[in-house]
Amino acid sequence: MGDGTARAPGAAPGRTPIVRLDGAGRAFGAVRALHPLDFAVRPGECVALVGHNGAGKSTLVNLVNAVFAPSEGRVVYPGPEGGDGAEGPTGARRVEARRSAGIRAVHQELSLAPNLTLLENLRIAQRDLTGRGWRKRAADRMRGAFDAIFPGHGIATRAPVGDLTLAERQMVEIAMGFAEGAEPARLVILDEPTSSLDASIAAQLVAHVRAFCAAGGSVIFISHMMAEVFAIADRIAVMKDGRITEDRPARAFTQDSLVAAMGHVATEVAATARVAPEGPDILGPGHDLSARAGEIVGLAGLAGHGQAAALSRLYLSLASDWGRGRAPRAVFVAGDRARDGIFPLWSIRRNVSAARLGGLVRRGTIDRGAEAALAQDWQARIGIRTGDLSAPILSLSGGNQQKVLFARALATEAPIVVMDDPMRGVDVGTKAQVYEIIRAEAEAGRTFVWYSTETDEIRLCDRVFVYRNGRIGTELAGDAITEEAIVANSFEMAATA
Amino acid sequence: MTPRLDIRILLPVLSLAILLAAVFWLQPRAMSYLGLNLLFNLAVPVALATVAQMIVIMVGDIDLSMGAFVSFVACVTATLVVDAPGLGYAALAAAILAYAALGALIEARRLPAIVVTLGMSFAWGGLAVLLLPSPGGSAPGWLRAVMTVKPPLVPMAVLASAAIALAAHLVVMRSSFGVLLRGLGGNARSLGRAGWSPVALRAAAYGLAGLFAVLSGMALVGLSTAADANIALRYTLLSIAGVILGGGEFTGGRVSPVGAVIGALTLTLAGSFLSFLRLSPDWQIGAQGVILIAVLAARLLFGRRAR
Amino acid sequence: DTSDKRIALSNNYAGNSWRQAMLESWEATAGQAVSDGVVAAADAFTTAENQATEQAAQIQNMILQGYDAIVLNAASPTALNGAVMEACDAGIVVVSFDGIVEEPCAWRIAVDFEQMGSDQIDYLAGRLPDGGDLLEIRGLAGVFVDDAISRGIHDGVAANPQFSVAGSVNGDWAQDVAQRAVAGILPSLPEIVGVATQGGDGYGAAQAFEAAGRDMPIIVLGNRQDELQWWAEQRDANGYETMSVSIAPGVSTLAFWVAQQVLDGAEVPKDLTVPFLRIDQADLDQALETTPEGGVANTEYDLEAAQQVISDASS
Amino acid sequence: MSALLDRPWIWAWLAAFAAFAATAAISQSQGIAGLLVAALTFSAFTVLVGLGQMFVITLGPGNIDLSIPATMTLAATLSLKFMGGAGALALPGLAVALAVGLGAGLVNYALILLLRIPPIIATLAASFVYQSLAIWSNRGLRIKPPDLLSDLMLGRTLGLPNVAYIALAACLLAWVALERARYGREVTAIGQNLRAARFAGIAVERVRCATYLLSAALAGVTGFLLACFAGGAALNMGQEYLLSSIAVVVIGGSSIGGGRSNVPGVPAGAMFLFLIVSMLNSYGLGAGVRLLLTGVIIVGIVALGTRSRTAR
Ligand SMILES: Nc1ncnc2c1ncn2[C@@H]1O[C@H](COP(=O)(O)OP(=O)(O)OP(=O)(O)O)[C@@H](O)[C@H]1O
Ligand SMILES: Nc1ncnc2c1ncn2[C@@H]1O[C@H](COP(=O)(O)OP(=O)(O)OP(=O)(O)O)[C@@H](O)[C@H]1O
Ligand SMILES: [Mg+2]
Ligand SMILES: [Mg+2]
Repeated sequence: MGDGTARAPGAAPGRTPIVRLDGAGRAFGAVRALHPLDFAVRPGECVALVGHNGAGKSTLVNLVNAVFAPSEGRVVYPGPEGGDGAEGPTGARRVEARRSAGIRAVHQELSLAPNLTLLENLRIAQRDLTGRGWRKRAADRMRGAFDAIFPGHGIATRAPVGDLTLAERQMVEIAMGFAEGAEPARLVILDEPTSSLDASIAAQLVAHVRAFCAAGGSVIFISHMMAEVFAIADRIAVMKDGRITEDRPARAFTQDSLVAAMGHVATEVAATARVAPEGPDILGPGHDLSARAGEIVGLAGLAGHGQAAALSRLYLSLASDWGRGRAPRAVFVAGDRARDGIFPLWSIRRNVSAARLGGLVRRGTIDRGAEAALAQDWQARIGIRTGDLSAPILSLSGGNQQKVLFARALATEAPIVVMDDPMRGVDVGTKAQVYEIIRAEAEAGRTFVWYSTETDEIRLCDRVFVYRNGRIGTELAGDAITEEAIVANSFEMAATA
Repeated sequence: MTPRLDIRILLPVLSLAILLAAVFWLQPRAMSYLGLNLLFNLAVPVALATVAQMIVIMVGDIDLSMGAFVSFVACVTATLVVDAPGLGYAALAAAILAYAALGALIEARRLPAIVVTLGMSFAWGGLAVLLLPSPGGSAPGWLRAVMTVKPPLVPMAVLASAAIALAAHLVVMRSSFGVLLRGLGGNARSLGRAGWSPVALRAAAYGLAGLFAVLSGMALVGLSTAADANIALRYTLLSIAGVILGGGEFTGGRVSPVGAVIGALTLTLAGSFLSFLRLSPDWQIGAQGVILIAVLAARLLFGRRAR
Repeated sequence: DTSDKRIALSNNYAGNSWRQAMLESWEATAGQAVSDGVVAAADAFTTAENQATEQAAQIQNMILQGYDAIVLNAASPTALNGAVMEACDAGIVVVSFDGIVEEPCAWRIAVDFEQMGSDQIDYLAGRLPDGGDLLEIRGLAGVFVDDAISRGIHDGVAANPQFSVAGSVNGDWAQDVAQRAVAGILPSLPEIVGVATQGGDGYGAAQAFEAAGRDMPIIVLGNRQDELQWWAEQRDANGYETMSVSIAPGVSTLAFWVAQQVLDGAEVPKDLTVPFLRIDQADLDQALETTPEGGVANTEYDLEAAQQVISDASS
Repeated sequence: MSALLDRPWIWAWLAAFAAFAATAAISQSQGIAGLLVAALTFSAFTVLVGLGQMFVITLGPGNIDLSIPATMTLAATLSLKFMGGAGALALPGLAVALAVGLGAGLVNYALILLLRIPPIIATLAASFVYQSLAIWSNRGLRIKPPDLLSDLMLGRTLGLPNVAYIALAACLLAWVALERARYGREVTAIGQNLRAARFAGIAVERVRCATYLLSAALAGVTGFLLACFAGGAALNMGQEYLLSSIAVVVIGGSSIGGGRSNVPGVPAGAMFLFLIVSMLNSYGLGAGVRLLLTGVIIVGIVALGTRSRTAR
């Protein structure tokens, strides 16, 4: 049991922690999400949590954030004056203690109320926004946060948050996390905050976090992006199978040693050059996009410049709401899982087979043996971490849910795979696996249309369309696909130059 | 205001205006102080019930007991409130508390509200029959006076509708408390994470709905001067239709109080419009359906996308 | 002279055969009166569901439309008082029938529903001197007519202590609802000798008794053609005897003439009573002949018959 | 046992049995069989429309078919008028009822799809039109069904009512459709997440269309059967099926929010609704108390039967 115990962290050992886990662990029924462990965060620390999908990162921060109670051990919030601290046994008191300790969270699964405006969402997070003129106070706080973190990205304060793009919603949540309030933010938890942000905005966030920590604030940062981890963290905790296996200052790791510590083999992305396939466009007329059989086509550009819309247009034109042809022409891999992908009441198995029902029908009913075999096959191929495919899909960690969506699409025979930033929240090791699968499928003649916010992924493509203001600005192919070219073409200036 | 918010409220306003124009054209006599009052005074209780239904829909539920509850309140108002005012008002307060308790029960046990309210519609109906096995009772004097007051210039019905819309708008859309209630419909989990008690909030929402429904029943008695156990059964569907006509949606806490009141007025007016058309009795019922469809289909003109 | 007067019919429900027969009687009589130039218009209006609130709105619209008289079959005797008062204030003649209103300014053409109930028991007492257990089928809970007939039935039973009501169900005046309710309660009931009903539900009760394999009691019927048909079949097969009673849908025509007479300046008492339409064993064949297939036994009034009713009431 | 208690429909069955036992306790011994037969007979009609409603409700929040009563009335009126009591036209008469149902379903769905009207309101509005059509076509006159059909509907086979066999067959078919067939998977997927269903390649509109057609067709056929059973069509014959078709689905443990339904709960809910009224009638309670208790018991069952499941 004691093997997960944290060593004294490198930074500021003398100061009182903002939060301390004393042998705290968490189990969901028979599933052990987090083994009992000790962990603490002190003022001014910027801790990164890394680990494979399902390692327990979200569970750990959910304990810190009082979303649920530990199954054993204690979560303590020692007061700012270094008092003995409070531990709330009941839900409301736990949350209250967490809140008065100045702990805020930006969740992996976005937690805004889509029908409310940005200010109204802030009102829910900050209890002191009541009485006369609360809207004005809320507006001041939000504007302050936006100016500090994402200068130049003012977002409409009157529109319901649901009308914003995924990236904008993520920015709103981040801004809310750092916004001024009755209890100032002392520790902000960022659970994969950059997963839907493009590079430039992610860079703004990284800069802000560094400034925040330098001024004495603390951050727990979860990401599968190694570059960001090294850019932000001064301390890195590595998690594996519900335990913290290493917890050391960031400078003690190199990129390779960190990946190795997470239990992955470091793979060189895009090591081997591919021969781009030749042939006619198979998407048909009526699209700005074109793709050849066996080609991997990338959609790039700043987030929210029309890529997602172009993707769903493309997909919906290839798939009908009416027809039930023998085999669908295209399948879709959703990035916004909860909105576009998951069937929340279903088991993992049923979620995997959902796009292939036609192929599973024998004599009018679904062949459940074949279905189970299909799911098992893909569990093995793509590494879905679960002991029981009959378990509800929501019992999986975020990254593993994403793998299910991948399996769902690849399990069909559709010649075109449309992917909407599908690696959101997928861990490094799995990414490498999925890249392999994509390449192999492409070699076998499948076409991939792939929108991504990661430049690394775009570089895997044979051809790239860079979007700007809802339209294709530039088309890049072969060796011309470089980080510099994509970034440069993403901005208006480059286009006119 | 963003364009989207504008459309949400613009559409109900336009439907009402067009219908009103059609009514005036068919029946110029309606274009007077007396005429407007006759057209709209029965819309006042409907508007109150619609606001109550809107609050329930706003937190993600549907209330199938609205009509039965308003009937029950009408029975209490026409009997107990007249005969034993102390007991009567206590009963009305208890009814509001019962609504709040239902809300708490629904949240705490995660019950489907539609079934609970379906069951409660029988219960309220039973209580109403027990109170008034046969129609009767009378309106409290002050209530009758309030509902038949003749203010200068603008008829009571129009003033009352405006007041209801304004009050509901302030409570639901502007106050910081209303934000919490709408948040409950939008994302109950994030409220829980922020330390709010969903049970208390749902109880509050239902209590507020109960308050408006009680006002509806009282207003109805003030107009009709008496009650019976079936007097307002139609309010259930009427209030749901009113919320939707007013731009509300069944899920996600997207509603508009002003729209809901306008929706209630539109529905009432649609009935008058049909009367003035003088259709054959065979088709009078069907025409109500057609006009409901026509008004809702107008939303297409505004190019609302499917979800 | 009423040739420039306009009369409206406000009807609160159209969903059963009785109401349809009522509307047809109205159409026939009032339509004739219009083409004869007796009145200028006689429009019928009906609302979708049996709801006082909707009907109140309908009456208010009629006020706006400037009708001279409103003939009214009311959803509730009290809930329309507000609207009726407004109509009277606007100088409109209001005549209510069948479902009458309490508001004193209106005329009432009433049926003595209580007597309709007690007459059933009197009939049963004549047929069954030894008494026994009865089943009561009521209408829609909370409605005035249901309460009145039921009160009459229970008064009748009180006056004839050899009878007792062993069970009571609500049939909502719909025969499938009645059939369902009776089938559900029958297993728990002792031998039933008679069934007191409110109309529209006798045939359903008979079906339920038949399905349960119980002895057929004396079921008081409600003038529907299918009830009369069944009765005739039973009579021919095994000499079954009973009676049938209900209010005639044609009373709407009486109300029409009363409104016309009031508009004409005639002195008409505010409260008129019409006899209900009763069919006994002897009248069965004749009633069957005059009742349309699938309809309701009916009597319609012409002007003389209406004037007769008025002068009877005045004296 | 605990696995059985986890079934969402078990509470409806327990409640139905309890109501049956309570009524049987004060019945004569030969009446108990009669009660059972009556319960099977009358719940059969509720089951038929309830199954259609169940599939509609499975489609997700806001999907409820309020046109069932009017469709029943219209189909029954037109088909009985068509047959005019002639036994030879029995099958064509059934076809007429089915066609009327399908027509109503198509109209309902067209309103939902083309005019984007929320289903609850669309089916409500359409039902007024159907009601008018029924009034216009026959002015409430009651036409007798052919003797052949009424004998069939009233008859029994092996001691149990024929209509109960029809309902049982419908339940079995519905169970296969929901639990084993592709259609059931697609309906439940749509009910959980419509967008995800589209993106998973499910022919969403085709399934929704089929579901509204199914519900209306079942309503049409049920109207036909009920009219044959009751000796004619009446304008108000469908009225009580408005609430009861919804009630049996949700009392039976299906989720009103869609995506999670079960077939065994529907007959249980239907039996319960019949038996609870019988029980309260048999105990001699007045209409007020009876309504009150019915309501309290329904809320009680739901409170007992709804467990907070894995995730909301
Ligand atoms: N509600 C739940 N019920 C059952 N098991 C759960 C639940 N939530 C999490 N788990 C399990 O706990 C483990 C840890 O999950 P967690 O979400 O903490 O992973 P993570 O490290 O955040 O992964 P990712 O990088 O994919 O977000 C996983 O095996 C997951 O399946
Ligand atoms: N194809 C299959 N092969 C082996 N076992 C199965 C298969 N399908 C279902 N089972 C098992 O049968 C049991 C009963 O299944 P049930 O009918 O309740 O749902 P299900 O169809 O399995 O749904 P799910 O796939 O969501 O678990 C479960 O334990 C399930 O794991
Ligand atoms: Mg996670
Ligand atoms: Mg990303």
